[in-house]
Amino acid sequence: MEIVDPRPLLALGISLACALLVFATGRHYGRRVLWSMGAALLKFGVVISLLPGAMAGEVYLFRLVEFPPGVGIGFRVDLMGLFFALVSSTLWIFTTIYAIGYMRGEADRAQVRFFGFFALCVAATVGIAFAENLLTLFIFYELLTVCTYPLVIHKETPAALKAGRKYLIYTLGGGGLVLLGLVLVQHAAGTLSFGQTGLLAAGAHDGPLGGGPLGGGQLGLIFAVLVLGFGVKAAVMPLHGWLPSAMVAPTPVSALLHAVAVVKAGAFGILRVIYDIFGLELLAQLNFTQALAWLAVVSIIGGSLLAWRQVNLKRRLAYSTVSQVSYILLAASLLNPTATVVAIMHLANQGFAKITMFFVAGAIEQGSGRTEINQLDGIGRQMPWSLAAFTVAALSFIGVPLLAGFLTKWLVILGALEGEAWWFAAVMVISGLLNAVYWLPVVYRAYFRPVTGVVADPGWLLRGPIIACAAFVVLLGTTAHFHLLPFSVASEAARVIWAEVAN
Amino acid sequence: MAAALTVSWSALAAWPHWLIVLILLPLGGAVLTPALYALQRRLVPWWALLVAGLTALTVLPLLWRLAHEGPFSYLPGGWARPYGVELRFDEFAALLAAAVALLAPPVLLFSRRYAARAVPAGRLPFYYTLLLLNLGGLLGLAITADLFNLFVFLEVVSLSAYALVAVGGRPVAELAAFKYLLMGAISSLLILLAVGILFALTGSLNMADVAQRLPALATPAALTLAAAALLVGFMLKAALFPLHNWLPEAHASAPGAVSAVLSGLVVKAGIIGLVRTYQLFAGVELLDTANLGAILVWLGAASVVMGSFFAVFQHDLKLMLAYSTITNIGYIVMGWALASPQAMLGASLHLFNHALIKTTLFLAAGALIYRTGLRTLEELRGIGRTMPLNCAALALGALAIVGVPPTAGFVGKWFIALGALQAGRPFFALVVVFGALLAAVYYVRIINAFYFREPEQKAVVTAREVPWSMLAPVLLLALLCLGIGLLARLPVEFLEPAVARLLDGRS
Amino acid sequence: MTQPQNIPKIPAAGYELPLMLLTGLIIAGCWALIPGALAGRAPEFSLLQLAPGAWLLLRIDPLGVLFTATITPLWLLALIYSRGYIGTAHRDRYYLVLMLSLPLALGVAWAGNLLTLLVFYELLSVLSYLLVVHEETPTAKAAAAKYIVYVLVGGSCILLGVVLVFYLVGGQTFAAEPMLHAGLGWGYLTAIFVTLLAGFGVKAALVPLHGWVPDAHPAAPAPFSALLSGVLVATGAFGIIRVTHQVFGVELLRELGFMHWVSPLAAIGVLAAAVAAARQDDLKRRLAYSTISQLGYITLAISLLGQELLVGALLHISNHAMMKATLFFCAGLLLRRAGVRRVSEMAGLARRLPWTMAAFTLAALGMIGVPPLAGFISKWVLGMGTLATGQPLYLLVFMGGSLLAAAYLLPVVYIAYFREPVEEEWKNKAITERGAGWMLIPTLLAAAATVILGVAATAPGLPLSLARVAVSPFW
Amino acid sequence: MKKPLVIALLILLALALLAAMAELPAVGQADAPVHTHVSARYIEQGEAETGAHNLVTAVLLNYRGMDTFGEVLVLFTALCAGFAVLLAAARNGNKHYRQPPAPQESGAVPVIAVSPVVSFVVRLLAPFIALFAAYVILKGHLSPGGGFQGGMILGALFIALTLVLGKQYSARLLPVAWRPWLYALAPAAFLVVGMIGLQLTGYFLGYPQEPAWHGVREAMMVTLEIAIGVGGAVLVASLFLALESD
Amino acid sequence: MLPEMLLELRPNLDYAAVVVLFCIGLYAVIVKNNLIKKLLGLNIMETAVFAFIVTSGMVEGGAPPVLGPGVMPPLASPLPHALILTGIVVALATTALALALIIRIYLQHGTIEADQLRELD
Repeated sequence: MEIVDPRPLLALGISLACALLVFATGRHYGRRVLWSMGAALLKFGVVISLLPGAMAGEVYLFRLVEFPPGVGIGFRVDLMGLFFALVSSTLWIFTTIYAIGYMRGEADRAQVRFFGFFALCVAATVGIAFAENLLTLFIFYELLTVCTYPLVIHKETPAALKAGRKYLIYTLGGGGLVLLGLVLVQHAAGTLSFGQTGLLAAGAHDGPLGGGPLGGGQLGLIFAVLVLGFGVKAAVMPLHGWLPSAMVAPTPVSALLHAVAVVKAGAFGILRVIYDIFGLELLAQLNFTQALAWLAVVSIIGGSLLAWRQVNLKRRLAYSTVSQVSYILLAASLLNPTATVVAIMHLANQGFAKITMFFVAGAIEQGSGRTEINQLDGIGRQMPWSLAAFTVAALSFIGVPLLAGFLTKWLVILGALEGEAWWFAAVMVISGLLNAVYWLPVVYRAYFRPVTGVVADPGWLLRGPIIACAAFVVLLGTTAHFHLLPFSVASEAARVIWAEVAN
Repeated sequence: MAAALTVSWSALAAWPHWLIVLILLPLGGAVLTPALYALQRRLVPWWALLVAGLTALTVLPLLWRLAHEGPFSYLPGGWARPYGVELRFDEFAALLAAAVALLAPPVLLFSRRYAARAVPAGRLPFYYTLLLLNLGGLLGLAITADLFNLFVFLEVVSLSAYALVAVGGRPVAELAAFKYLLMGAISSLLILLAVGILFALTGSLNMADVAQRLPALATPAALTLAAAALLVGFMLKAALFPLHNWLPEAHASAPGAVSAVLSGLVVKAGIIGLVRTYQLFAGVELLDTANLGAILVWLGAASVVMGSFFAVFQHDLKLMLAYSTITNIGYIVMGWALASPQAMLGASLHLFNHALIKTTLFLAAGALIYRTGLRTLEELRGIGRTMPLNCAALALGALAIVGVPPTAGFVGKWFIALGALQAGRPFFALVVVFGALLAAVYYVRIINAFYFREPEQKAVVTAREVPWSMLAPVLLLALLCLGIGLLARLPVEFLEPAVARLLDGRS
Repeated sequence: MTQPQNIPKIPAAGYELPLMLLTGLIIAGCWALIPGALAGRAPEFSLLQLAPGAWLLLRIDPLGVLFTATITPLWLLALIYSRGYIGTAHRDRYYLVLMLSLPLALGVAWAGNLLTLLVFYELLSVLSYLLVVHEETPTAKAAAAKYIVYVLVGGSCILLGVVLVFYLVGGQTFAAEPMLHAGLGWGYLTAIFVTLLAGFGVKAALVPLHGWVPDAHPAAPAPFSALLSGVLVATGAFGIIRVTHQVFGVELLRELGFMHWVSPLAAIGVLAAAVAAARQDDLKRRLAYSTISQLGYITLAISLLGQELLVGALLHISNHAMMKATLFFCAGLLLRRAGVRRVSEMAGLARRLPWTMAAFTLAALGMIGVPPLAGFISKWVLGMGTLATGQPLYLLVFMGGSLLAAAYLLPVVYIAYFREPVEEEWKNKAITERGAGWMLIPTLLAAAATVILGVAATAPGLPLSLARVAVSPFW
Repeated sequence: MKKPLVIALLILLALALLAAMAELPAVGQADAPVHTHVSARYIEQGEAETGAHNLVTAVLLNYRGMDTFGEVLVLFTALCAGFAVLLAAARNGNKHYRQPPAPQESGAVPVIAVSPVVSFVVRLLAPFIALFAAYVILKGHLSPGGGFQGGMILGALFIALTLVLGKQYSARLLPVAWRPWLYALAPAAFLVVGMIGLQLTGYFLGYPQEPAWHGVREAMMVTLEIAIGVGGAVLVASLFLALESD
Repeated sequence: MLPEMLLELRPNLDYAAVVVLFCIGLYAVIVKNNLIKKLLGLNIMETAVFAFIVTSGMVEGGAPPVLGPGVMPPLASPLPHALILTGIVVALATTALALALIIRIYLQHGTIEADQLRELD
């Protein structure tokens, strides 16, 4: 049931307005904080207000403008998008609080830029989540790229500028591929709108000026182009180089990159490609997802192995993201209902756990200036709350039951088995162990090595979000059967996707 | 009310002489400018602006009539075709006319303060005269349906353009102008030669008449030569790779407002010429138009890539923009030569949109130079803080020229890429995307330097926004870059029948 | 020889007594379940849904009740013992984890399905890390690291197996009827069996997977070593029972013949670990190998698939827990009171630590299987069971194991009682049991339990009867 | 290195051109399209339709009046372009533009010492030359000749006089206040005549064909001829003066 | 092929002169170093094109298209002449502007040799 409703636009508009207000009046600390927090809460309210209806099967549509005929900007709230929007808007709240605490010492100008572009990034993320068609998705995807850049180079050091350049080269390259894919899809399908079981599934349509029939090779090309394009942001293994470099940015930015927006946007894009552009039926015939699955496997294992080798905490976190986000791709490529659930669900699982860890890393750096793992001796006793949260997140990644990560692992393995691909199940197990191999030593150090040096109290502005996010990790792992909580949303989204196939 | 409005519009548009008024206005205005200067020199900029504004208004009834009746002709002197000179307002003429009408007033408004500083005082009246002549010439060139008349108006455009490059008096500019002149003169000669050959072959100069008579001929070499001479001639005018090397210096060293006109509009004269060439030879079976098309497609693609490639390595802001023009001309030519409906549609759209965007960019760049006197990215670092509005306009223009949806730059590239696929040549879709990426690279450099670097030059730190009469046109155009993109379905629907007609004529 | 410690008075933390009372209540609660279990009742409680169809579910069946009834008293004993043993360093953490691990162990015992078993088992294992590493000496850290690696790998195997089962038959509750059937295909069944057996086998110190045991036991504090050997290792064995009898079922296993591979493995474990134990000088290491050997008994018994054998295995779980706890308590006393770790240093200690060595001797004899002590009962049932299933060859293994147990435990007793002490080394030191009441009482209680479990073995409510009830549904 | 390459390329170009030329209708062939299509009508009806005996003039001013309008615009453009390039750049006060380096040799036009003989001859011939120019201009639509040709003669006369008599004199010949109007004369005349045509015939640059209006037609054409002539003359003269200005 | 072409060209031999002229002009434009000479080359090219167009309007034994007593057809086509008249004006304009630019360049740089100007950049 499709309903025209301006709320998607409103959600986007709140973030945009926040950005504008911050840019305009943000030199004043109070206003900056007020706008950012107000917008974060308001937007969360708007997004969550969409949830009950969406769970009841309503789809909210809002077409903004159509510039070339058939190509336009529009918003459409389906459950998958809503889930992504919910994750990002929830995380925005926490990140905002954290950032207020974290950036306290910075110059006003830097803060204005930070909060302004941060709001823009979040706006772009909502745009991606609620995009009605591939073009809208692409626009906001690129907006995200552009708006993240000032954040990446926030410190304006040579290293930051270099990282920013690398980031841009990678992501713009990826954006180019997506653009190419966009053109190919438009040509092949004659439309870009989501909300049908596979744009390309219907075969050859007539475009505005006539199109042509599709062959397997063309479809393969489209798939490869789009997946690689989105894969850059999702930090799929050969294309992951920007992610560790971008770690020079301040912690809230890393949180944004890894949890709130950027990496997720890539993964979400791939989900859209699989579920909306190709559609499950078409992909089931085509077998492309095998390749994607192996790509994901390479990332999962490779990312972990590389993370193991890092001695810098944030870099280790970065490579861990490479590994973790590919869970989503692996799950999505398995093409069965269970895996679909987890492909969506892991957006939240990875987000909350990873943001916890980044927050902690940031708090440590802020409090003591320590960035290397071997400097963390005894920090668990000096920052008990933070490191407890860190441990929870680490255990979640390892896949300890009752935490969010276990759910992921469980469902991906189940999905792999349903897909008759036991080797992916083995991969998941190995990945869990690898996570243990590189996270537990950190935890161990923090708790069992003698205390060295002093650590300043991070303060509740930092500690609060850390604890809250860790609590979310537990919550995600234990609230699967509660209506309107994340898991039920994810599984309802998956159900809808598969129900369309069944029809 | 609406009905009454419609009726009065159609009555207004039905007046037959709008088409000739369209060119007489700017040309007549130009003719009187030096005299006006002698009488009341302060009025000259306003006079030029008035003329441009009236010209722009004149375009409206023409567009209205075109949209409702399709292409129509005007016969000066009343001589029936092919005995006299025919003026014809079709969609392609309308594109260029609309671009001129839209861009001339902002450029002239911008010029009032800008030229007062950038152009030596004694040359000022001639600056305005030449600008108006240039615009009028462009309009004439767009609407003429006669081969020789096209040549004449092309000369008006070219001569004024050469002089405008040098009008600022910079030594570099004078050299560049001479180089431009030499290349332009050769291209004009080639075009004249082709006109001569076509005349010798058909005994006619009216384009439609010639096009009708050409297929009956059995002279492949002569036809090929005529087509080749026209193509090379217009390619030179349009600065298509590898005939581009006069352009960057000329466009970069000219005063800002002139660069805007040259890059935005004057190179489009070459494109219109290519369109006309295509229309002439579309029906000729002896001539393998597919082969010519293939060459042009590759040249267009090469332009796209090479233009961007060179631009990436530039430090001078205006040189970057100039190389970017080569790239965009490449898009347009490529789109045309792909000869599929969508590609042609895209090329036509881009013709107009590029004019708009590049004008925005050059005006904004001109404003920066006006305030700081600095030209390179390194020197201009941090200018985004002291001239935020102007730089915002530049950034918006940059986004548009990269082709970020939903700006104006996107639509054209979108259809060109789709058209490449439609023509079964996906490689060129790739070129479109790759070109956009390269463009993103160097425009990002600009934005990066302006916004994210600390200012180093004193002129940058002490700069402030330009006066409103310069800022307003820049901002207006920047907003249009966005607005035209959002409203792109209007031109698309407007142009689709024209493209279809053109392709029908071929088959 | 480590320096005998000067028996410091450990200040009370204040919360020991409430904890003991709490544990006592828990024990009472567990015991209160026995009558219901004897009547064959198995109530179920759903806790939480983790994933669609994957519930956390408790099912208090006789098997679980038997397990909890046996192990919960050990916690009380360990708590009391800890009051005397654990110093102030990291004490809060120690108690916190110890008390947290009790409900987790209950969860393992009462787990109503494989997922729940996995969840509690994993949490218990991970949590135990903090107890193994408690002393934070380099050896403790190394041992703990080894432990966590084994546990995580094992846990991952279990996870795989659990998901496989879930995938094939859904989130079934443990019941008399086995979950799997032959129709699922040999490949899947093999995969499930291998993963689950390997996973639980790690904990149960199944021989090729036993590597962490000899390191973790000596490194852990004595009261926790007792729990480790008595309970945690037993959870592995418990898991294996759940897998073999409730996931696969005897019939299916016989059909598949997997056990032909497991039994020899377990048998080798029994003998080889016993031999290895005899070669250890470190007492706790020796006891650790003993644990491997004894768990071998249990695994072997399970793998032979006989009703009596399973009863014997269950019986041996509880008996072994009690005896091994006694032994480790004694080892702890020796360490704290005499500063002695090594068997060779124990010469003549019985004169100074008479109660300790008496308890040790009792437990050692029980271990060897001397009637009428607890060990005898379980070994008797095992032996009878072996004969009943018609595999007398393995009877020899059991007997060999006992003999070897004598070989590695009796020398300890002998040295302590009869070898002359090296006077110069310790005669002037205050090696005494005075003031060690907190440690001594649980030791003696455990030793007494060894006797009671032997003498009154057939009393209703004690392990034998419970085990028979628990096992009966499987046949 | 460069020259042989260029020559080789040019030979190739020449061959291509020759190949094309060979296909053109033979030179002078009376039934070529050039003669049978449009020209035929000019020749057959040109005089009747335009009133010009010189058919070239008929084509220039009537049939293809727009081209000639363009032509005068080109002239005007060239004039403005010349001014825009030549007028003193040094006089602008903008610090951002580099001052041109001081010319190494003084003056663009060397001062020529004019001999009295030349001076006398030029002065003597000047009226006659001017008369001849007027003749060429006015006679153009009847016989060979025309505005532009006459204008060039007039312009040449002006240059000669300036050289001989000096700049002061040129200002009297071509008063400064008039100059901008003279620049505009030719195109403006086209505009006016075109508009009159519009009024009379309904077409821009249309000429009334009714016999009663023949006089008007004649007047219009003569006006244009004069305007073109003056325009050409002014172009040559003004550029010459501008060259000298710097 | 070449002789055949020449044979075909025979009636159009006039045009061959045009081609030669055109190439000479182009040669000068490309090769000559002096800007004035380049300009002269351009003028030669222009002349070639004008000659070509005028030639095409010629008719065998025809009179100039100026009517009058005794003028009998065939007449040469008047159209090319008209075109060329305009063309000449254009050429004049271009040349004038080019000369003006050359003067400026000379004033600014002190040279009009292309290679020296390149070095100045």
